[in-house]
Amino acid sequence: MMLISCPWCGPREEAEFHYGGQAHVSYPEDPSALSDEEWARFLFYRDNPKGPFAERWNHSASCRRWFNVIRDTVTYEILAVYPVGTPKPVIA
Amino acid sequence: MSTQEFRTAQGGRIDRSRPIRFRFDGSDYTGYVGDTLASALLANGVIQTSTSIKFDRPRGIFAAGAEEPNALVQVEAPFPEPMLTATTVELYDGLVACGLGGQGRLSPEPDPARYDSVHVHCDVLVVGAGPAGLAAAAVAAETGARVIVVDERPEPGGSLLGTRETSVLEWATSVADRLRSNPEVKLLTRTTAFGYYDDNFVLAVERRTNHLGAAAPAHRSRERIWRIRARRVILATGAHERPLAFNGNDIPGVMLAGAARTYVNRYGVLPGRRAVVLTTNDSAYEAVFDLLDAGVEIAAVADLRTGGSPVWGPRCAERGVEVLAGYGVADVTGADRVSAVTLAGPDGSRDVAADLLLVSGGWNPVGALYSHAGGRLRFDTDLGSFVPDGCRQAVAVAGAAKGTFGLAGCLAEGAAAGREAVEAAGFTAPADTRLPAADEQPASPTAQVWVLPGDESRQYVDLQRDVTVAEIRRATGAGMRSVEHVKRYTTAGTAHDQGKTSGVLTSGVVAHLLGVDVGELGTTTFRPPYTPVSFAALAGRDRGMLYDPVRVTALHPWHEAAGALFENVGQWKRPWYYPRDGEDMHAAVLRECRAAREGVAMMDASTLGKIDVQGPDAAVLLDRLYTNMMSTLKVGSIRYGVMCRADGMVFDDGTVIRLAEDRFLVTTTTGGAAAVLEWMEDFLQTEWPDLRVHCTSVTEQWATVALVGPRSREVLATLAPTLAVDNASFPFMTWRDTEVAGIPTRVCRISFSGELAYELNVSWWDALALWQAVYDAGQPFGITTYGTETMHVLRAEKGFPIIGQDTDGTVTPQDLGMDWIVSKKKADFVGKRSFARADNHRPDRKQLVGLLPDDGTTLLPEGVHLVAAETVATGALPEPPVPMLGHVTSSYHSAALGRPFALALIRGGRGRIGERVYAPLGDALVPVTITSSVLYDPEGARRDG
Amino acid sequence: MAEQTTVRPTVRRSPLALAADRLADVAAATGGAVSIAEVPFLAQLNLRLDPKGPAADAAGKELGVALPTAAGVAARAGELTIAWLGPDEWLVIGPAGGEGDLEARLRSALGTGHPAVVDVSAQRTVLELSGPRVRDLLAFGCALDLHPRSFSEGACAQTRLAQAQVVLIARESGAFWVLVRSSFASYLADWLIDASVEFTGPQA
Amino acid sequence: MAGPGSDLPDHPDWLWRTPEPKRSYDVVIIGGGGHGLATAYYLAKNHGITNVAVLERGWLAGGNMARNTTIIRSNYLWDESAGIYEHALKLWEGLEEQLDYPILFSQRGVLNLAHSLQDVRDSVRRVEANRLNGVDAEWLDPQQVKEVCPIVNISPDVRYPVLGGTYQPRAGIAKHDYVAWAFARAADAMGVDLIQHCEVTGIDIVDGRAVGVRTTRGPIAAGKVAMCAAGHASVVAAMAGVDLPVQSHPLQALVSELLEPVHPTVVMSNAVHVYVSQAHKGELVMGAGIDSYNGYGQRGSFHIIERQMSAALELFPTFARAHVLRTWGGIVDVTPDASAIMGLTPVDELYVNCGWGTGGFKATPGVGWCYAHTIANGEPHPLNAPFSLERFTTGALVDEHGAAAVAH
Repeated sequence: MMLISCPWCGPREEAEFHYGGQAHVSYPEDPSALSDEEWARFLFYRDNPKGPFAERWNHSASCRRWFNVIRDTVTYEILAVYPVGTPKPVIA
Repeated sequence: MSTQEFRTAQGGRIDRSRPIRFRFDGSDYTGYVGDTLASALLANGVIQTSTSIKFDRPRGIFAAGAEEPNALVQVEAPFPEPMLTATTVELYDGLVACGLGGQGRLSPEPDPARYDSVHVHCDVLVVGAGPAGLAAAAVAAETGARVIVVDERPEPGGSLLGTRETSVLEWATSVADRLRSNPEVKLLTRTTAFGYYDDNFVLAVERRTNHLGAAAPAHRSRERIWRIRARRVILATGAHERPLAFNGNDIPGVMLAGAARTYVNRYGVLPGRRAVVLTTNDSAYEAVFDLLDAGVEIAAVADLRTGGSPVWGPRCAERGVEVLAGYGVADVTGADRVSAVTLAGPDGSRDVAADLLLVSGGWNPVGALYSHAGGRLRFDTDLGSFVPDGCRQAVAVAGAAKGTFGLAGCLAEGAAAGREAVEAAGFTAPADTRLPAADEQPASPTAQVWVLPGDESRQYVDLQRDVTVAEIRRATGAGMRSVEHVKRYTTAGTAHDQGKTSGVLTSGVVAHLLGVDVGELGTTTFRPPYTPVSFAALAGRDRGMLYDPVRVTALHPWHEAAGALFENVGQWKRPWYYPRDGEDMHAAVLRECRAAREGVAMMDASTLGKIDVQGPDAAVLLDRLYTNMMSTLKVGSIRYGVMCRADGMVFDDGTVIRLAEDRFLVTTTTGGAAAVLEWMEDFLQTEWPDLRVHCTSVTEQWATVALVGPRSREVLATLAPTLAVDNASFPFMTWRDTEVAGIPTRVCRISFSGELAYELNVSWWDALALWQAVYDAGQPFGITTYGTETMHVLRAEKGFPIIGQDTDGTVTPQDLGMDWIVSKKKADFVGKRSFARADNHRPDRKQLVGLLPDDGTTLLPEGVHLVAAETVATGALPEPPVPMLGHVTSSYHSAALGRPFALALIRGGRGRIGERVYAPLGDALVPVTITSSVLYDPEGARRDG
Repeated sequence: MAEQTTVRPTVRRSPLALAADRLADVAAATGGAVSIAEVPFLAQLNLRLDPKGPAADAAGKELGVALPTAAGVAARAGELTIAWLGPDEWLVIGPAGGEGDLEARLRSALGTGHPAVVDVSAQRTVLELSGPRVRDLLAFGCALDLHPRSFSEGACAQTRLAQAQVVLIARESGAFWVLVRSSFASYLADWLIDASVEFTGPQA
Repeated sequence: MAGPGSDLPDHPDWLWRTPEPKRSYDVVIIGGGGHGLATAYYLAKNHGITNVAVLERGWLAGGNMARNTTIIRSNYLWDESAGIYEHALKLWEGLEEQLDYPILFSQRGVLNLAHSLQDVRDSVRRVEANRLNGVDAEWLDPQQVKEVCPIVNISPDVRYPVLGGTYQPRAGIAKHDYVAWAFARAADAMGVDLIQHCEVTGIDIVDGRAVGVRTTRGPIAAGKVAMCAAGHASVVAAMAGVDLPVQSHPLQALVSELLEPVHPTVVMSNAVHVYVSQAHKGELVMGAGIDSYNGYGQRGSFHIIERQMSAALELFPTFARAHVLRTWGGIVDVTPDASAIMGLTPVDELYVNCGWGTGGFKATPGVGWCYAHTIANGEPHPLNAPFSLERFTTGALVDEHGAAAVAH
């Protein structure tokens, strides 16, 4: 049971959150301009790194805010938490 | 009733004034409060508790704690519990148990006990209340920090309990008392920390009533899971003594030296009368002297170190104990119990008569929790064991768990760890720490030995799995090079004790046989739980009706009183149908349908999800999420809408009510409410933060009563005198705020049945009053309540799909024949792009159609598949695989059609209307004709009444 | 329509009306260790607005206390409690029957800046828990640190209690308000009653 | 008499060599799990290709093969899935003889329970599809469920009563290590080099063609490179610049102490998220739902296990005082449509097999058979043709979760 620091509510148990997968994947400006391949990439292809991963979480059991987290997918250590719309912090 | 002939005259921490009667393997015995089953058996001269799983060899009590590999027992009374270690089962009156060689037995009777779990937070968690743990806790507790101490034993003291360190024990007792009286401290005994998870989340199980036997109070949970979130953790989990592999090392009477010491000192029990001791280190000598003083004859000490023990050698001489330096055990004689030991060394070999053989092959720090936490272990060649070597979590290790075996060292290390932890947690540690004086023996180095010379087929490595050195040699001979492979090849370390005593020995033997360094080889992985935890404890309170929340509407009590049968829809309980006396479901549903089509009927529709969407850009948001246009909806009007996921597949549907220019009320499916709201928030927060919109769930603010049928207008009119109900004033797909039966109500003219119908929305609090009023007012019209089954039939007759029943995540709006709801005007909406993918243009996509069984009587089972006429041209099914056209998604008897009908997803279905296909039912092929999905009132003449 | 709502206790039924007796029995059964009672029909408004915008100040003036901007704070103003639910979301709780008037007042006070006011009075019901063991009772199902050091009077949180989503508010004299969705209320009541059994006999 | 478990057949006295890697092989298989070993075996057996190396970063079959709950069944919904899983099941039925190894394949049947009316619809749909696809399957009512597994609680008075279940009599379990080792021994005997503790650090590509790999034990040239890395599929494919639509998640399982036989079959329930069998020695082997987040940690979160125990006791009250002896986690690679990916990649002579999620073990022989064919012929076997990468572009998915087809 990870302890995830909601930027608004503070540290809460993982069970209060919903996972949202890779962060920084935005809905295309004009989907109709995309080729099938490009659209397929948006729909189905996400990074799956072994190590630090920028991902989305939603504090569904509390403030319902979506936010971003950089988490190590091996140690599950949370390296950074940052609001949606802000750039991905650089992890040393 | 046997007497306790192996009980010492005095001493031990048992209460000799409180005898206990118990039964083991059919014989009655007595013991004392404070005994374990194992100590009480030993007191009665019983050392063999079972026979081994594979070779059926006698096996005896080998250890004195949780690491016991042999003495597995089945508790029979007061309630059956499989596979416990006799060394950890506290004795209580009426205990009935038997030895266990192989499999435990579960009770067919339901377990009457309660179980629970509790969340707890602390600044410092100390695992283990031995000298190191107590020293740490004492320091931490003084600072006002919130401290939790857990220990698996019934009383604090840890390894001290098995010693004669009376002064330190007194200190331990006083520390424990101070901890107990400190409101910010929890001292939990009988509590095993069994798992160490991310972010210092430690799970512990407390055994709260077991030791009370039949006297356990019913209101108290039998076992409790403590979910501990600690800022800092100190592991003072001690060490387990390690056995050695030698001939006959599995015969009852062979026992860990430290265990024998514990039996004598803690329980006042002599594990034997005449003992031989085999050791690689100094610790066994402590046992020698404790046993001597208790009256056990020490026949000889075989010290595998050629130089023996400089410290202890002379002392033994003083007491006339013979020490054979450089000697080992060549063999052990005895069938059910050790009778003699053959010692071999530089000056040859000799047989020594004995009924007890004490063994110490060194000590293994207990590294399980540390490993769970992600900590690394390294092999310390001086200690000859694996020790902690770094962990990313906020944890420290102290005492024997760190490889510090001297008492003074443990105390100092514990205190230092406690100080460090509270300081790190932001408290100020006391200037000085008073620790008891402990005279520490200068220990001479341990000899690193795993296997003694002999017959490998009689040298046991894992007693519980009957794994010998010979079997391990067979594994390495077969090509196995990793410990994990050897473990799986031999099953060593996979038994109930998960290799607590055998694990490191196995690695040592493998290293020995392969001629590699044991440090390089490593051990197998430690996994939670540290000791076995009962299923029931983990399930806790989430059992029976509390397994998952039951969600009910405000009208639920009324439905129950009306004798409704209920359907689980997600977590909701919804009325399924309302059988009258003697009615089966078929009859009840036909009656309910008829009422809705011919008279008037009512249903509780409160479970539909409802979301209040307001803000200047509300319409823009809805335009982007729904496939159809919502911005053109007029205030006062209602529109049906469908949402797709980005992949173009239908995700949810419902109605959209425009309350004001900048305010909508969106309804979702019963199951989709939470997902749709989270989805809206997702887009608003992450994609379109510029949109000025707020979404709020009002699912339980509003209760909804569907009033359906040609006579519903009359019923409404009687209840809402001020409301103009004629079709012109109150047209289809519009809403009005009014009072119904004096209750503020939002009346929507929506129909999910094709009939004239209204949805009456009131405050959840007013639901019952409204429902009762409608029910009463409807009596003259024969108003009938109906449930989900009838609702499904009515909508199916009209070809309205149920998302999740007629769709399965692979269906587009076009597949449902809803091209009309897919806006051509909008530049984009979620899912639009996917419609252009190649697969969405296949002519043979599955499309929703109607089906009519040709015989007019057969009800097709939902889920049955359809095959084309040419496929069964021979009149029978061909050999599989049989090409399938699609399957039946919904199927009902229709009162209105006077026959059964179905909806189905069929390849190129709309192009096949009129075609005859076949449904294989058992051995029969039922001919059915494909029709439009709208079978009732296709021209929609009835919705205005 | 919410604007016109008036209290009609004779016909209204709160979500836990039928559980009232069973909840009341808990105090006796536990020798006063915990008491549980529903506080029905309280006015509840969900407020969404920009905490930095003019609407926030206007709301503060109208309610008689500034909207709490710190997480986990429930402000009090006379009979009103304003609980922080999120960075731009509050729950205003007032006396029974006041929701219509309160919503009207707020709507007129807030003006532009697209604030959202939604009457959610019936969305959740309120349970009041009190007694010396109330924190222990909650700890059976709530993962938050409820120690007085970290959760004292005036603290609030949206979280999970057992398997229900709740709003938890620490009230005066060690009491708690637990706000639970109406459809989950009877589940939570059953859970609380079951959990309180631990306190019905001699304690270990 | 000797205790239970003593009747488990011993492993043979000889299993496999520990060879040094050669400079070059016709085929290099990345990943020495069940799929990699079975592929090597069928390459040698069916296609006479024996100059093959299986490269394993750890110890053979130490990943999901050593961590799964060994359930074998073929009752999948869609034709494509039923095709390959049923082919696998037919191979399972002859595997013990074929490999001359006691893999303890026990066709004790698998029950998939239904707890809601929609579960029932989906179950019947699957059973009917199975029958037409030649997969043995039946729909059982609650009483029949109890006849197959007497300890299942079919009382209507529980939170989610059992409304029935689907039953595949030919399904069952096998002993995972035995299976992997049987393939390994047979492949080794035919000349395949099984190289352990050899981690691939790069894939060499020349003119769009895979020509070899770099490893912690030096470079190895290869005529063909076949990826078989399950949970690490993305990591390995990335070395070749190939992106895969898979996400790696933790999947947890646990085992109890040895218990007297109480559970004669395999019971799975999606609605309450648990699956249970009683293994040969008497231990209960159980799995739960997948942890929601991406993870390579081979461990998950404990509340998943607690939930699983609640579910288990709902179905099997008699388990109350059984004990959890050990928990562990695997890494499952999951695709958007919960179906596998097997076939060619944008890189010539680089092949991909991944995305088996929770279904990898039961597919092992089928994967080996079809993947070997794909590698040997440079084109997919008809059975794995539908599981191409292209489907994600065309939209022709094989959506196994959509229709509530049972996972695991």
